[in-house]
Amino acid sequence: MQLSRDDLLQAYRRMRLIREFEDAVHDEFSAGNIPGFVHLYAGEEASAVGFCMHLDERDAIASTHRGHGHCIAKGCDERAMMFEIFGKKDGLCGGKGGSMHIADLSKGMMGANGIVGGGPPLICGAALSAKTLKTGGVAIAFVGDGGSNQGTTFESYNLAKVWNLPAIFVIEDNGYAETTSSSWSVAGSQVDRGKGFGMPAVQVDGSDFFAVWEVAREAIERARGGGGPSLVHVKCMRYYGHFEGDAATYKAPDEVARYKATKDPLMLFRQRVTEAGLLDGQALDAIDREAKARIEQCVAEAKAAPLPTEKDLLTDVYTSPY
Amino acid sequence: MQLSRDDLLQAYRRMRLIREFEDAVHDEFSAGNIPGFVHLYAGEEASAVGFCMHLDERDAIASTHRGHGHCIAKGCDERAMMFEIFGKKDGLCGGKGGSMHIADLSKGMMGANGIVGGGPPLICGAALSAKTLKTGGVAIAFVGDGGSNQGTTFESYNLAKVWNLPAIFVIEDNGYAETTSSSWSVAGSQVDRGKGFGMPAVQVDGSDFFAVWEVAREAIERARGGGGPSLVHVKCMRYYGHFEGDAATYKAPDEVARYKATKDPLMLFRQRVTEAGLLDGQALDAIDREAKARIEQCVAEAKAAPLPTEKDLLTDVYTSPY
Amino acid sequence: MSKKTYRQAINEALRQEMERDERVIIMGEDIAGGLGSPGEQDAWGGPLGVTKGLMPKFGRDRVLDTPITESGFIGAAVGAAATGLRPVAELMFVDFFGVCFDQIFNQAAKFKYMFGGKAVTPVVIRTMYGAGFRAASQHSQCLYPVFTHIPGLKVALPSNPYEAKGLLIQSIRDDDPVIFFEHKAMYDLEGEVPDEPYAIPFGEANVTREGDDATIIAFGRMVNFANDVADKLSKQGISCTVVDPRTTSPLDTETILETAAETGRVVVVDEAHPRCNMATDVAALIAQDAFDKLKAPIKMVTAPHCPVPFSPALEDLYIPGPDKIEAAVRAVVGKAH
Amino acid sequence: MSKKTYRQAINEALRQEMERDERVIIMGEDIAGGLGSPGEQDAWGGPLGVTKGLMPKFGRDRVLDTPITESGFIGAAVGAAATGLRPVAELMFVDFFGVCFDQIFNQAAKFKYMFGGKAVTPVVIRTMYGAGFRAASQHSQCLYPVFTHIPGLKVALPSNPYEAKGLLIQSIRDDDPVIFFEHKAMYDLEGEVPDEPYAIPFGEANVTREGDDATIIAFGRMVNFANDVADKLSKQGISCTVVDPRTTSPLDTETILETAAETGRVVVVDEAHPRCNMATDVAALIAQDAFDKLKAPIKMVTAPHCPVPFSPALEDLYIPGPDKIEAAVRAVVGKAH
Ligand SMILES: Cc1ncc(C[n+]2csc(CCOP(=O)(O)OP(=O)(O)O)c2C)c(N)n1
Ligand SMILES: Cc1ncc(C[n+]2csc(CCOP(=O)(O)OP(=O)(O)O)c2C)c(N)n1
Ligand SMILES: [Mg+2]
Ligand SMILES: [Mg+2]
Repeated sequence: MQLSRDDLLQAYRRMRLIREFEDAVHDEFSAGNIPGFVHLYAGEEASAVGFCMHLDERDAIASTHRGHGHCIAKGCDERAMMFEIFGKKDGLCGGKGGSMHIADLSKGMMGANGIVGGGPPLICGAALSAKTLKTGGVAIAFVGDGGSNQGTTFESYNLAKVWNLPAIFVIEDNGYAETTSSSWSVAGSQVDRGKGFGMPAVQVDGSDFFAVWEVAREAIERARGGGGPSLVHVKCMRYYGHFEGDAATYKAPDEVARYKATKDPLMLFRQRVTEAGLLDGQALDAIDREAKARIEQCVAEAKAAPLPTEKDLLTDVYTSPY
Repeated sequence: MQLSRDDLLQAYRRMRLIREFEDAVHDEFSAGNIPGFVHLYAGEEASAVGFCMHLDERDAIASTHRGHGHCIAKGCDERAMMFEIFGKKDGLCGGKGGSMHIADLSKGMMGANGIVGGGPPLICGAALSAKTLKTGGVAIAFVGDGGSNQGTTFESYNLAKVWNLPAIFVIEDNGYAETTSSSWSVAGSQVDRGKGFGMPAVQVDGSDFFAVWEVAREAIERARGGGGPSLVHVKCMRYYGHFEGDAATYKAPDEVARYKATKDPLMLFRQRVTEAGLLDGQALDAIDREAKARIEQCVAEAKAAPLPTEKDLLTDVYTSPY
Repeated sequence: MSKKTYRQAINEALRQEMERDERVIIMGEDIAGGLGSPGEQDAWGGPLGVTKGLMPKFGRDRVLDTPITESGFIGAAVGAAATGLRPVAELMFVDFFGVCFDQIFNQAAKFKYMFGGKAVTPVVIRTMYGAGFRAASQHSQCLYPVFTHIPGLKVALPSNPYEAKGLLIQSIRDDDPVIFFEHKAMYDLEGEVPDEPYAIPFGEANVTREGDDATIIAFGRMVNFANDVADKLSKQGISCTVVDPRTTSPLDTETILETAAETGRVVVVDEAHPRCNMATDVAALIAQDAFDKLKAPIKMVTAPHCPVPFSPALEDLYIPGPDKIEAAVRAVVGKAH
Repeated sequence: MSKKTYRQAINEALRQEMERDERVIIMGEDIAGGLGSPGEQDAWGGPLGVTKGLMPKFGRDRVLDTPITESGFIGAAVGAAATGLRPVAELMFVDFFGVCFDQIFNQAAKFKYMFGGKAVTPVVIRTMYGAGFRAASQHSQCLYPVFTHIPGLKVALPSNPYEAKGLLIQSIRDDDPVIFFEHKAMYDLEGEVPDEPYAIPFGEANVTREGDDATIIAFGRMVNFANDVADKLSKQGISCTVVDPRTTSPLDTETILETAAETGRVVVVDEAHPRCNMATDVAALIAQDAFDKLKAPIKMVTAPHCPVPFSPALEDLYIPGPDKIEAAVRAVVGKAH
């Protein structure tokens, strides 16, 4: 174990912040306060945080339509994120992007993406920048099980390998692409596919932060050391519907409840660190309270914040003169 | 060996016809009589013929930009093909398609394709038709080593597998995509990639007609029997440049000459069948002469044939009223 | 005849055509739903429920859920169409065409021509378009101008439930590749729709209002805005003709030119991005072929040249709504009114 | 200043910008060639030799050959542009955009807007377009109208070697995604090209001929045909203004409207498919904003609504050549001449 006490607190704080953020967005959406297509990451926190704990400002990630968790894990400001999701002028993207395009390039977060499979090629580019500019950076594409079938994803595997890029492909397999089971849609296996492209590839249990953290460490170290790309297949569970409004009737009735009761990543983390005497329950409780308060504050402020106006409509289309 | 004497004669005839066709097109192009982008199949004959010998009118194939060989192997009329390549009105496609789009759907030949990776999705469709209409047909996509990296190809592997389609993907690896070596551009291996999608996948020596014919038989029988898709990796050699006009300086100077001397598929076929006493040299010589005469006649007629005219320009855009 | 929503009209067209012709199959991501999953099957019937009920009726052999591989399955639909089936594939949002357009514009659209007439490719691609859903830049575009640009494709833009059913049935019976655009903000729109199957021929515009002062040519959802504006203005003494071309390819140039000539004052309304779009297409047509009848500059009402913004505050400004159409009509009819 | 071909002008622009700025890299299929192969390296320098010599000079770290994975490497160029490099990617033929357009139009074009202004994506995509090469339907299209349609993209269409060098340098220095269209039939065209680097600003049209009787607005290769026609007609007493907009996005609407107003008789020439193309875009603009100055119907000269045929006999009829342009000019100037 190479995680310091601070690391552990940080990991738990990030995961809890994601959970609170998503729960709050769910409530606000249900109350009719948030418009559009919103996809929540609750349940998958250990994946985003397990990987992003190893990253710093040299590194880039590309996310999916289910991007809030990756944003928070990579250090985006949760307040500006909440503003964004409410479509407010001071949102992380000025209210122009919304949940599906939430991004902060200054933090190396290259965006949630409305296009399934949109991220992997971009990450090859970020990895190419790191390699060419010799920054020592790595780049990670988070991809869903559904996105793992998109041609762009496979092309990126091959490109990353033949260019020997510091890239990592993280397949977050929550069992479903919308309503469709990954047990049906994914022929072969993620690990065998990765190996078919000559990449190291492993599967890991996404409920276990420590297991994720460890495979992430290996893959990221390999990439940083010039050892090229890897694939990691993370098995996990999403707690809410595909998008807000989806009742997820295609799942087994007790599927999510059973997972929450036995495999919730935050719960398992707490168990593990308290049983091992690494952190005490009170420190974790404090984080829980802080995170809850912080998100409540973000929501309250986001609701009160001003909307963009007509003069914002046509800005930000081009950088150079048009 | 389940090939009858007639089968053997037929196989040799088809291969020889392809070789003569391509040599003639090469000469005519060099003489400035044929315009456009022309890609020749000479050297790879055993692949097209080894597979197409197992096919009949229920079956479909999709080809690549290097399509003449697949056309002839699937039974397209070589005279109309030659007319097409000369851009004549009575060409297989009325002169509108040319070498890169040569096709005859009535023969199950779904077209050469100017788009690398264009064929595999189409073949999933032909296989779906066969499955849905219960024709017993199978569908084969021929793909180059370069095309094997295109996202559309990988998507088709997955789709064929999850839909359990009677589809076969034949990777014709002639070592190069234009100037770029497949030893560089293809990460991992074709066979491992196929297996990564849960498909049976094998490699075969494309200079050996009999070896190709045998793996083709297996894959096609499996598909016809409802056993789903397969991948076959055929190692082969193209004798001419990437397209006509390319001097192929990126190859080793003696690469093609050595292959021709030791591994030419027609030469090896002849050796094998004569040594085994299955056919005598005279029968093969007769085929050689016939093929040569036939192609000479095609060229002569194509040259003399009329061009399309203004009234042909706007026909064939739509089928139903526009 | 009974009141049906746009969603129901589309569903009914699919059902009736699948009943009529066994070769009609449909495919797309989650168009049934629940495949391989332990819970409810036909769980969604498409992300907005348009194809709900078809899988239970026709079975999974004719209602095919797909992996997320648009090139793969749309190409498969094209290949199947060229080999005997009549597939209707769903490209969930037209914004996704960038991952699969090759199979549409280089393959399906060109087979007939490239193969010298010896191909028939009766494939339909149903797809959602348009703004108003707070779905942001990658799920709100129109993009039908891009498809209209391509020879070999046909493009239908139904403006209400009646048009939706009739045009979809024609799309399926048509022997050419047809792109059928469904505006996501119209699924709940109701209208009278005959229960029996009927086909609306392509390339025949529908004149929804007749007037003397100006001609409004509008596309898709915009037809409804144009009708509203015409109704409002007619009470104020400005009478407008409204033309719904129904299909952008083929385009009923005759009706457009005639109705433009009748009033001499033309407004073209297009929700798409403003450059190289249907507004320019129709305005240019008129400027070339009915120029002598024009009494005023042609006015185009379109979205501005920017991506579709997420924030409702901005998206509402983005959409070319009734106010902008009304202003344009007032501008072309001039001081007189 | 010395005579250079269009090919050389492009090569020189790339070389000079790569010398100037280490962040400029180039990538594409066989843009060097021979990678992994036993024979000659830099074997091709692109399929038509445009990038020849750059790899030996700048090495394989800055001149990257790619596998045939356009989504992959064009997306990588976009991602690299968003993270500090200034990549110039080659999409060999624009006809291939259908396998990778998402990375261009949904990613590169929209980053800036979707991310609230906090992205800069200085990527250039060089691509070949146009008919005349007997390359048939899938290697001969123009398609720049599709790119012009998309907000967030810029589109350059150099009409000769001088324009090619100056516009490419501007493309590379520009901070927005630029699609740079090279007409494959112009690579051997010669012209005077300064040896030193220079940038031609976007959105500034070039008036290549001045006249009183008609205004011809033409794009890309068509500018040369238009110049030839103008020269021929001037000897016959018909004097034409010829406008080369140079970029279709941004478009120099001011010069177009002014020159259209000056003669009142307009011909727009566009090699692209006729629907929703630049001819309609410009004709509509004029019909809206310079209507009162028009003395005759606007004429559009474009390719017909069909795929590009292979046979030279047909392709020559397909291309909107000088004859058609001349006929259109004669038609707009009318009997008088
Ligand atoms: C190219 C493309 N195709 C389809 C969609 C519609 N879509 C959005 S999310 C989704 C399912 C994605 O599943 P997965 O990759 O497993 O991610 P998850 O939602 O499970 O996190 C689909 C089909 C899209 N946005 N983009
Ligand atoms: C989508 C696309 N990208 C690039 C090209 C240009 N191109 C034509 S053939 C070719 C090489 C193909 O190599 P391979 O698949 O190995 O086939 P081979 O030529 O060796 O038979 C390339 C890059 C194309 N036609 N289509
Ligand atoms: Mg999933
Ligand atoms: Mg090859």
